[in-house]
Amino acid sequence: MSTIETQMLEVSLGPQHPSTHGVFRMDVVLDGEYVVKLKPVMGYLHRNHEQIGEKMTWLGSMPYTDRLDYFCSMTNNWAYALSVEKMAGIKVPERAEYIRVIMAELTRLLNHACAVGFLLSDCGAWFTPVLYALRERERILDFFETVSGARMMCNYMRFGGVRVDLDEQSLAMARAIVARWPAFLDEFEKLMTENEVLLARTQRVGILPRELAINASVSGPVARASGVAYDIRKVDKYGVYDRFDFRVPVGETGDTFDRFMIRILEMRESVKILHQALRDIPSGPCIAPESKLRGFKVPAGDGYGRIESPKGELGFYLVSEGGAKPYRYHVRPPSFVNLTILEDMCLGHKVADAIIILGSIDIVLGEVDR
Amino acid sequence: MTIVFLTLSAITVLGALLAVTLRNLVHCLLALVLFFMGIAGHFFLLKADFLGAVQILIYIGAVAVLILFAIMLTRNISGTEGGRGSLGGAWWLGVGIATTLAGAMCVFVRRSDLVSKLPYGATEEGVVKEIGKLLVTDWVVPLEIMAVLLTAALIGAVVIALEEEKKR
Amino acid sequence: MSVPLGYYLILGGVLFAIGLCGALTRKNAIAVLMSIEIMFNAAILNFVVFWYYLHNGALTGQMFALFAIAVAAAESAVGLALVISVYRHYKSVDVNEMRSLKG
Amino acid sequence: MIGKGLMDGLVVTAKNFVGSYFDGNRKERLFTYQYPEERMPLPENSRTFPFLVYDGTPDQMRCTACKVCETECPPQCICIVMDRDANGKPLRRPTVFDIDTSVCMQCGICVEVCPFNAIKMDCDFERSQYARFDDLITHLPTLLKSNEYYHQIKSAEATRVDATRKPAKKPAAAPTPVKPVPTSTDMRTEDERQAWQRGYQGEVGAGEIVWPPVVLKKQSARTPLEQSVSSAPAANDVPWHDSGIELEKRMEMAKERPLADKLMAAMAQVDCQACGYDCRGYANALASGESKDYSRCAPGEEPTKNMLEKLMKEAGKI
Amino acid sequence: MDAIYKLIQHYAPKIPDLLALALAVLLPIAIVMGVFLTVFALLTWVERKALGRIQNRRGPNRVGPVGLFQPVADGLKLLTKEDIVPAAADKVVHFLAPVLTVVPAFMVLAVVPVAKGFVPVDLNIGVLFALAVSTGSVLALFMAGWASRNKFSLLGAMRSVAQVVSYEVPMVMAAVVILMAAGTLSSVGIVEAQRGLAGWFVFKPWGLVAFVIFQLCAMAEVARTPFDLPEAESEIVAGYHTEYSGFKFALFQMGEYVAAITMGGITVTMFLGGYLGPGSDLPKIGWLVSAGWFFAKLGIIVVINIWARGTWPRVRVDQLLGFAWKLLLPLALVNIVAMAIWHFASNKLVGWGASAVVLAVAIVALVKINTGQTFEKRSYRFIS
Repeated sequence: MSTIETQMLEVSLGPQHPSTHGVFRMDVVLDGEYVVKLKPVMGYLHRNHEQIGEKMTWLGSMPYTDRLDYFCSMTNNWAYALSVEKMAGIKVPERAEYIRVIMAELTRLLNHACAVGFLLSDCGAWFTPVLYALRERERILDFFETVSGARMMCNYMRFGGVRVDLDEQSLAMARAIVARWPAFLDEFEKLMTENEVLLARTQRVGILPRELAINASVSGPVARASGVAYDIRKVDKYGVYDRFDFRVPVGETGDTFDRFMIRILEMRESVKILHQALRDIPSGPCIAPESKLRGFKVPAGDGYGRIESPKGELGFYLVSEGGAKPYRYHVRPPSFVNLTILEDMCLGHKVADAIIILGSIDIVLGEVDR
Repeated sequence: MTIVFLTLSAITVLGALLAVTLRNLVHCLLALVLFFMGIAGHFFLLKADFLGAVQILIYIGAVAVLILFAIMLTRNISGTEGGRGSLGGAWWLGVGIATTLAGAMCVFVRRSDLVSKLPYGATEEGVVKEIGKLLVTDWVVPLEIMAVLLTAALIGAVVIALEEEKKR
Repeated sequence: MSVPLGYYLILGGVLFAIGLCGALTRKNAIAVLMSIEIMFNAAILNFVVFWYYLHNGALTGQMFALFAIAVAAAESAVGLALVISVYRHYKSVDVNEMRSLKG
Repeated sequence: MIGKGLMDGLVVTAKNFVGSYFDGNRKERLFTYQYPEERMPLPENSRTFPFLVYDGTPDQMRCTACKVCETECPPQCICIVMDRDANGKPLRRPTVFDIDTSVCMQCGICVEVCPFNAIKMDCDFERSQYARFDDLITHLPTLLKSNEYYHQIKSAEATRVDATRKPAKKPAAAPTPVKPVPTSTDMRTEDERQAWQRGYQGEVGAGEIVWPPVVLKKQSARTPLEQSVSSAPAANDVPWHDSGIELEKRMEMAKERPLADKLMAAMAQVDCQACGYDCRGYANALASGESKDYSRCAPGEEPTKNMLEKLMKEAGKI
Repeated sequence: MDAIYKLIQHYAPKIPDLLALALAVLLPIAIVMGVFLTVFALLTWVERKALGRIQNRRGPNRVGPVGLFQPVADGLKLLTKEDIVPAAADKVVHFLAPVLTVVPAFMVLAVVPVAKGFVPVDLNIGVLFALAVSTGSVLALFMAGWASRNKFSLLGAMRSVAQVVSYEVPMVMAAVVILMAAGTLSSVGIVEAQRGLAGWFVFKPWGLVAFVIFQLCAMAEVARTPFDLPEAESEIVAGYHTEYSGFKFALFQMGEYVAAITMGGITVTMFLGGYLGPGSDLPKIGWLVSAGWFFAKLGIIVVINIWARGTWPRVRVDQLLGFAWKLLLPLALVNIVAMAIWHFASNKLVGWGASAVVLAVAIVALVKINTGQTFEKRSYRFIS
């Protein structure tokens, strides 16, 4: 690097910036094009989520969880429902568990497709990949709307099951989506994964060492790209995940390219899970009979429910006094935790790299700022 | 032709004057570019098209950019020179010397018998070809020396600019 | 139609004087270099002018101008490298502050 | 081979380019809808804002103003005032039913909790308005939609609902002529409206701005009472189980009864299940100590709550 | 120009001399400006439409039939927009920059032979002039970025300066080969040198290599994807024109697109035989046919640009400069050698073979050197 001591350039990337994935700000100090200091500034989208959760009834918080990671409302619902069910000791019927798996894996598909799409958009691929991803995502959203009534804010799960049962028609719809997906992935991979420009841009850029990933409690695809074989679907075996045959891809280098590839490989595994779930889905009730909507109370105590959301470990820590509202309501958002290592990954790289590293972490500001 | 000459000369002199008087270095540079453009225009007027193009290519495309980078590397980004005046202490001396020189030159030119000389009918046809031929025949030794000089300058510039790093 | 040679010579002289004036009065080393470029160009203009007015089918004037341009480019490259090098030592490009000859 | 990836990408984009012109199925590639001309077919479950269903005439609305939805609505965007006749007798239907669509987050929880299948989710999403506040508040006349409309937008669901509903029992209020339905805006003075807007815009603590301010009006409308004796035939067991009887009167009736009955008499007597029970069940739950929360009777509002608190204190339950 | 002057004098001898001269000067300028501004407007539409279709969108389709009047609507909208100048900006420079961006782009047009016998000015240093003048835009871009007093603008401006200066070198070196082959710098002369069956320079091994280098450099010069770093919207918002709005912004866009078109025009002239093509020499309608050929070839270049923009990601700034200096420049130099071999070879076939072999070896070697450790083949573990 140059030894000419030039004036450092302090640039505030965001909150109004095309590629900060929302209202996020990075205070970057640049030496020429090199990042010498980076401070993530968040909180622009803070909406008191946890406080609202403590003022709401148990059920009333469910639609609010949709707004956490607004790409993946299904998994947010599930994580919240899971922790409440743990505390209240509600047994979820089998069919509901299968429906939840289907919804969660579809959410994973759409989230990963869009995440890699936006990552490529950050690389400068002028929206082509992201629009292909949106094209496929549209089908999943159509499915979600058919089932739950809303495309993104699904508010679908309830304590002890799901709100609406899947009829044969919607199951066929889901099967059609899943059957199409590998073709889309092939097209997508052909478009990008061997592109020399992309390889040059992403390989060996933003390396996250395994130790740092563990120390910073990073989770999800970001951690797995760094070689941390940690997937809550395998660790906790929550729901009925122990019945499915699927593998978890783990990278070695932990650079941006690995994070990109891990997502694509995970999508292929998700398709596998979906095939099995759609084949094996049993009949029965979709919600536990003892679950009730009004006057729902949770016995005093606390509970932590976590699931493998597309972005990482999403957990809800709840404390109940036995009343109609939680005493404490805390969210462990994966995006927020994964974002903490941004500076370590960006230092010494260029501005352009910082942008794609941020893109490769795959954050959603609704979840970071809560 | 006189009109064109006068216009171009006005542009050139204006550019030069601004380049040496403006306080902001970047403004100076832009004025200098105006000056270069004026000179290139003169070259075109003098039927030296090739030189005009070379002037644009090298002075505007290379030298100006080089100066630009030097400014950017040594000053703060707005390019202002700071609180102190841009002129040295003995600026009146410099202005005096320059004025004297200009006056003297004008006087000498007026006295010379070349003053009212009119041009030969120079054409631009085939000049480029001719220059090319001359460069590799009669002028081949200067050309080679020039090549060596440019290489030396290149290496020298790199070495000078990088010497600090070696010391560390 | 054409202007006589004297006009050009006076133009060249004036430009050279302006350049000299700048070179003598400016404090900033880069500004000094820019002034020197002006002087160079005044000289190159004269080469071309003399070629245009006094040539006898020979291209010597143009060739000289060409080489002068090349030399000027080399000069500016080295000069600016020196300026940057000096800036590193003194944290300034003020020619008045460059008094020491030691490296 | 360097460059293969680049060329592959070009092939893919070229395929998409050509495909967008020649692909038979338009949904395959050009997946956008040209909105004002084409519309997406909305699935039956799709939901936007709630509306109220009535059978037959708008007067026969299913809503009983039980305020369950008002209580359960997560962002608190519903405001209900129960209608009363000239004597102040509750009519088991709302006189004010406002939904602030600028606050509503379309979660559909009001639909799920409604015990009477009265509130349903609409599919109409073209609700843009010029004004920021008042135009976005939908009032009872706009909210009321016929059962036919409900069948029209969500036929399967509506049929299912009709099947579960008891054969339409004619409401007792049938003889009273339908009076123009007031809205909360009508009931507010201009000052109150402005105060509410100020409060809404975030001037917290700028005075005692009550949300919703209509409550003030309503209570003043209720106080001058010359209580006529209820003509309703009293049930043998629980003679006070009629929402038309005033609270004091009901307490009078249950004076000699055990705690559970006294508690029950304090309830609003609409069996709305907002508390999670019917009136009897809630009273029993409070009496037996199963529940200590005496604030759950939504239709009864403050008087009931105060009365319950008093009773519970007297009994040493809290 | 002279031809028009003579024509005017011939058909309307009564017109005063000065007026005839002015007409002779202004008429071609008007024609060229008119034609190329139309092409520019059309190009913005074509680009948006094609990118839309590439991305499974529809592109503009509201204004006029298939959105054909979209450029007009855009222009009107930009004209009526408020012109915002940042408070801290250097007002004069900020104002001059967009104007100066357009000037070089249009100046290059002066030497592009659009049709047979129609070139605004047939300079005998045509190509050199075009290459020299197109450099001028770099200062305008720098002025824009610097005068805006915005750090994104400045970053974009410095990137743009570094990029244009770097790519200028291999570009000129690639052009040298053509000049060697044609033996002239005149653009018409170069076109005429490509007569004959497969006479276009792109059909020669050295010509092909030079074409690729030149095309890449041209894309970099006018900042098209994958070299659009000066205005990389995902990194530095809009680069040097972040702080511009309204008509000044439109001028930037115009400068950029016209530069892209003229660069394409120069490429067509130098490598694809310019206006040459079957029927371009026909007596009466030759000028029309040749203009058709020219614009058809220009269309191909434009389509390549758009296609690349819709497909490829953008390179990073160090890779961009490395690509120019470490790969394109040496290759261009080797290309000159290959051209010399071709030129001095005893017969055509030997020349073909020898130059092709030299180039192939050079390309393979340079690619090997440059991409030694860059691209890794990754494998992933699977935990089940």
